[in-house]
Amino acid sequence: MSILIDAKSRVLVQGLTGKEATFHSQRMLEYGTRLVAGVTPGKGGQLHLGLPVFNTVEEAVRAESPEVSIIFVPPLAGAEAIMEAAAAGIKLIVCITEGIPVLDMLRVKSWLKKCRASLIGPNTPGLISPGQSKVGIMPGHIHQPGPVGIISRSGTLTYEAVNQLTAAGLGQSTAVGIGGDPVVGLRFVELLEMFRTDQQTRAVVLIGEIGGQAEEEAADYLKASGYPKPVLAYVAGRTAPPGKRLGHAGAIIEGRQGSAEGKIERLREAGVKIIDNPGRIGVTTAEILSSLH
Amino acid sequence: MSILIDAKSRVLVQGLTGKEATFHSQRMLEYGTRLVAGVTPGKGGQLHLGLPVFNTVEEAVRAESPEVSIIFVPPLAGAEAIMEAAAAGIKLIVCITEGIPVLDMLRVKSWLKKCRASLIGPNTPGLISPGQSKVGIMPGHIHQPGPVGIISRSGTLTYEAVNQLTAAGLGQSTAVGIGGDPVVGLRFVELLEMFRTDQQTRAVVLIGEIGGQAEEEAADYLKASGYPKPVLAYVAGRTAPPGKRLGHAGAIIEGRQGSAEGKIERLREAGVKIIDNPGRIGVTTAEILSSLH
Amino acid sequence: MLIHEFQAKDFLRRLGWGVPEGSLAETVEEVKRLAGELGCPVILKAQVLAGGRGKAGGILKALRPEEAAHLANRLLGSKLVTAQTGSQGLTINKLLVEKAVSPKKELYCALAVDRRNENLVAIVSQQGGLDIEELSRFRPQLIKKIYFEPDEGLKNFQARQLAYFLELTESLVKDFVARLKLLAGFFIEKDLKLLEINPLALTEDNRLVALDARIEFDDCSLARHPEIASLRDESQENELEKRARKFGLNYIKMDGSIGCLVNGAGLAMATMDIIKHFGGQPANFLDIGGGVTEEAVSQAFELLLADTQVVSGLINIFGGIVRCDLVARGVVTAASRLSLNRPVVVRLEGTNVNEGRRILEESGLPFIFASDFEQAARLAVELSGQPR
Amino acid sequence: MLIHEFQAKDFLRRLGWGVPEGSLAETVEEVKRLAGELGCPVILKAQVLAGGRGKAGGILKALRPEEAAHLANRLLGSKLVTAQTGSQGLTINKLLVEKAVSPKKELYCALAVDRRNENLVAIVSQQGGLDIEELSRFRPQLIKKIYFEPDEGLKNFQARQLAYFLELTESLVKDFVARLKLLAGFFIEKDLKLLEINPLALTEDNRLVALDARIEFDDCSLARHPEIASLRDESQENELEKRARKFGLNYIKMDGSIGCLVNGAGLAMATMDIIKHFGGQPANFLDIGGGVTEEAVSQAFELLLADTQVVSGLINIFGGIVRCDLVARGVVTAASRLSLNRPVVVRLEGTNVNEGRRILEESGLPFIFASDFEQAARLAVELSGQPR
Repeated sequence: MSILIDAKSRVLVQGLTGKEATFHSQRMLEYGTRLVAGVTPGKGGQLHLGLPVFNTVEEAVRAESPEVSIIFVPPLAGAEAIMEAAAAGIKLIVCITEGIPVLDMLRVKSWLKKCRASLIGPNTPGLISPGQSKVGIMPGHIHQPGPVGIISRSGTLTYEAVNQLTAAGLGQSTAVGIGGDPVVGLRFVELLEMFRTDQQTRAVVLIGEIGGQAEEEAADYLKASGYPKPVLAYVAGRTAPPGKRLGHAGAIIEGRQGSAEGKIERLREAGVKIIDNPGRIGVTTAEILSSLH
Repeated sequence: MSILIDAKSRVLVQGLTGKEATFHSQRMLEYGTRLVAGVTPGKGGQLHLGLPVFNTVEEAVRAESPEVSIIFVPPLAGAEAIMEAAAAGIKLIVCITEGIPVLDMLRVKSWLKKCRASLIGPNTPGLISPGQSKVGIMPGHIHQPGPVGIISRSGTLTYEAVNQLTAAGLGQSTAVGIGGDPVVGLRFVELLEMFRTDQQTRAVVLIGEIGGQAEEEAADYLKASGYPKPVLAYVAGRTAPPGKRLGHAGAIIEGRQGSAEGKIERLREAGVKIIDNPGRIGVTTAEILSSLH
Repeated sequence: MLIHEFQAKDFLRRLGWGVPEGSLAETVEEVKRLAGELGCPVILKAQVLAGGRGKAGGILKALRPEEAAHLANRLLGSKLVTAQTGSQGLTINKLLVEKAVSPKKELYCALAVDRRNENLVAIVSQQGGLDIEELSRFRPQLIKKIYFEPDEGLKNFQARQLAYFLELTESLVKDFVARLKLLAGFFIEKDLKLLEINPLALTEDNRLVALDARIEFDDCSLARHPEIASLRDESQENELEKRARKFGLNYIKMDGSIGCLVNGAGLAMATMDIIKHFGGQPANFLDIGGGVTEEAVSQAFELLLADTQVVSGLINIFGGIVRCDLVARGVVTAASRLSLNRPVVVRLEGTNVNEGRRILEESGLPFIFASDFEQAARLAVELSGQPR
Repeated sequence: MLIHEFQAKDFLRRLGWGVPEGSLAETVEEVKRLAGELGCPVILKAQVLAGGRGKAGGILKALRPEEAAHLANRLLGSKLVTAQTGSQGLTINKLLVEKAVSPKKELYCALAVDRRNENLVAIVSQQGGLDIEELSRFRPQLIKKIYFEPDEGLKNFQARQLAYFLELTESLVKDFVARLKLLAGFFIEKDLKLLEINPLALTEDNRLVALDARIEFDDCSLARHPEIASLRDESQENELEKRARKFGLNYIKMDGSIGCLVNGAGLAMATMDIIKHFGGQPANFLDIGGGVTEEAVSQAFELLLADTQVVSGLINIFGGIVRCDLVARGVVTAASRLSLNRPVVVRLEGTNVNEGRRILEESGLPFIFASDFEQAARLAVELSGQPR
């Protein structure tokens, strides 16, 4: 098993004929992902990478019944692309696009609620169930199937973590980048819940970051749910510069949350194994898993 | 029993200090309705009709915990008044106001969904559970407690129906005016479902009108639900002038529905007793109820 | 509130839509001059506030300026009776003179409030023109609807879905999307109930041109759009109906002999239904509404009696917000002014009924009192000379 | 993108909000003249793009025009170091000279994106000023928040709830509601992330005056608001950071000795974390991003070496979108231009790793290769002379 995508998942590419989308769609096809169609307004009727291209997601859904869509469009068209996919009945939408304005994302979140669709991203490398399906832009070859679920707010740092795991002899069930933007679709909590019941997954690695509250929410969820599998976490940014502050309002809205120390403390309290040295994500996970026997 | 309101219902009046609201609030108090507070922005802190007045519904809810709100405000303030009540946690909102723009009502309906609040109206005389509570502007004295539930799209025609029932010796469990506007809150179907499980109600009288699809929906519901109680209906407007047409779009949107004949036919097929002569609503209901024994 | 075609086309033009070259004329001379300037053939279009103008002879083609003048002479000042005007018809005061456009294809495009889905809807069809309603019944696959919310507006991708459904060329797709979004923004900003472009011509040179347009505003919203309210053309209203509107009364003239005065639209319809039920014919629909004044009641009763077809009257009031005594006072005032010469049946019930009845009785005028709704209707029908 | 206080106040003024009487000055003479014209006492406010100006001495009161001139002389052209500027501080090029206002009460009012609730939020407090953050922790009952959606906007009733919470007099309630709605409309139309008025003074004569204002726009939305993008004040950016931005690089100067060049913000942070873990000090945060060009990589590497504090370098690339060979070429170009005189540890992984390594090796430049992330960090720390 795996979560969200598997070898049977039928995948649509929005913005297929663009340069970046073309490059990564080729890599996905090479990996074995079941791409079934593309959408580029004005290019309906063409074939691209051997895939039929449609003018609208609605037409693509009618013709090819994709269940998942991966989006490569310019930032200011990102929100509409997500809405179009959701309105057409796609239930899992993966948005690679970086730089979508935050108010657009607030509108997207309301829209997704109405359509009951799930979003991964935006500003995410996507997700991969190794050996089955890759819906994203991560280098496929560093992954291998196995027992570790990964949920990460980062891009390349996820590759680093995966690489370490694979080097330590540990494959992955599914690795999900939830995206680095302030407002994203699925967060740690929803994905932890999916990994909870996934039989292939024996441990979960969280890659967090300073800012926001996703890690704190995850800690609360893990504590409350009596999570049955070991969870490890590395939170990046303990030494990061303070960054520009969001006025006083930031503090009023977010309180004292958001710092790396705060997140680490909350996760530790929730029973999460904290990894201090990001060079030891793989070996630490291997130790934990071998100690289970 | 009764539906929606009973002797214990705590009722707020929005726009309490206005002339019409004052008049009808006095009548409600005389009837025994448990009015607990009023809202008029700028008059917070005053007493009116012996009731505390607040600047916002939020404050009124915090202080007096009303469960129901009845709205008397000008038409262009109507939509906001409904939203304010729903946002403050009021679960049943009765909007007397007539002439709220239809786009405002579309916005209200989305808002109510988010807040999980129910609306009666707008442009309704309100509702009454005789002998218990009157949340509306209908003449209270013509009602008496009894076994007949009434759901009506009209105002004075409802009084006529109630008057006939009372004259025929039949009281009412609850009489609800759903409002005559194109977009209203609760419709026939939701209220029929409430009357279905109400033990006091032994028969339901529907007062319909030409236009819209509320009667057709009711017919479909009754047919599908195997409704356990006798339902009678009078549909007004068989002889009404055709009225100004809403372009071709009306026909495209609504198809051939909306005529009195169509509604009557659909209701008859669903097993509803059709009353042709609006002067005989009371006696026909009495006949049906006595034939049940 | 419906506005004229030329007003609707003005809005469309400002929103970037193509409309036929043309201008408004109020005299035969202007029509002739315009026909010459535009170049024939031209279309003369009667500007009356009702649909069905084409079938009623209100839209005519002229091949030469002289023919245009001739036709204009026939149309201007005459009454056009269409399926939607009622038998009295509406006076043609203005003609829209347009250069004829010969479309390659006639499409349909509309925005409307869909009360059933409680949403806004954008509708297009690959086949516009007069048969659009038949089409919606028998070939619904040629029609596409997209729902959207007023706060969210029509999205680009939704407009694109409609554009591709119309099988427009790629360059027109972009145009259509941009313009339809402007149209939707206008619809929402100005509280429209309907905006219909039918037919929307696709010309030989691949342009979209709105050949006819219908825009209807929400009467309830006019208070917040004074610039829209000022577009009302009172010359297109029936004199009696106009007078009624001024006093907040809802009056519609019909062809029977029993004049009705009722409070509440539902009860007014029920009153007409019961009159027919007993074999009578209502002369009008008249709802005096909830917030009525004594003066308005008085005006309402005068309106009722101003109709010379009325043989008997029926006043049916169930007092609620409206008090029976107020109605009685208004009726007595009007009846005294007019010297009441036809029998009027009165049925009063509800708020202040006794006081109302006393006022009528003490007036000394020949009112006939009924004890209930059914009896009142029976009496009125009998007195109208059309008993069952 | 943060804008200056005077720019924020311009927006507020246009939206109907009261702001202190005042004007912008760039010279001592102007300050003196303005102080005379406005009437002392005046407040001189350093226009630098960072918070914490008051505590850092960037906001000063002058009782006479001569004092204003004296203070202006001290401030203009100097660097202001606040808690938010970093140790280099920001140059004061402009002063806002305002007539002093003595408030009866200091309130707080803000609009912001609340990423946690995925909504917009309007916040008011009866007690504004510097202690607002403490207040939110210890006396949250003095703060009220109302959430609203961008498409729905702030409703009248919501604005009223905030106004009554502030205990404004009835005449001010109406004003505040109208203005807050304009503010919310502006926030949504222009894609703001934050709009903060603190303090919002309630004056003795019962007016609301925005004494300070902070407006931050969403960088991602600037492409659709060119009029906003043009407000950027490049003089307020660190030279290195400005150069980085021009090439799409995300660079932040820090105080350590190990220069880092990494792809991806998360990996860049992890690289800094691991350097600290082994006892080193990073000299910067530098994320070259995903869509980087060879020229940008080259610029990035020059940037890194331009920092004289840098003792050793660490290039950590996990190729994905970014190809290792492209990075290698960019680095070699820059290193050749600059005559590389400090040790640089290189760790490459992912897309085109072999080609990248070959390019670096064949360059003949003294790169030190590491086989993994941890080893790379250890080496860089050792070479920086700060081993654990």
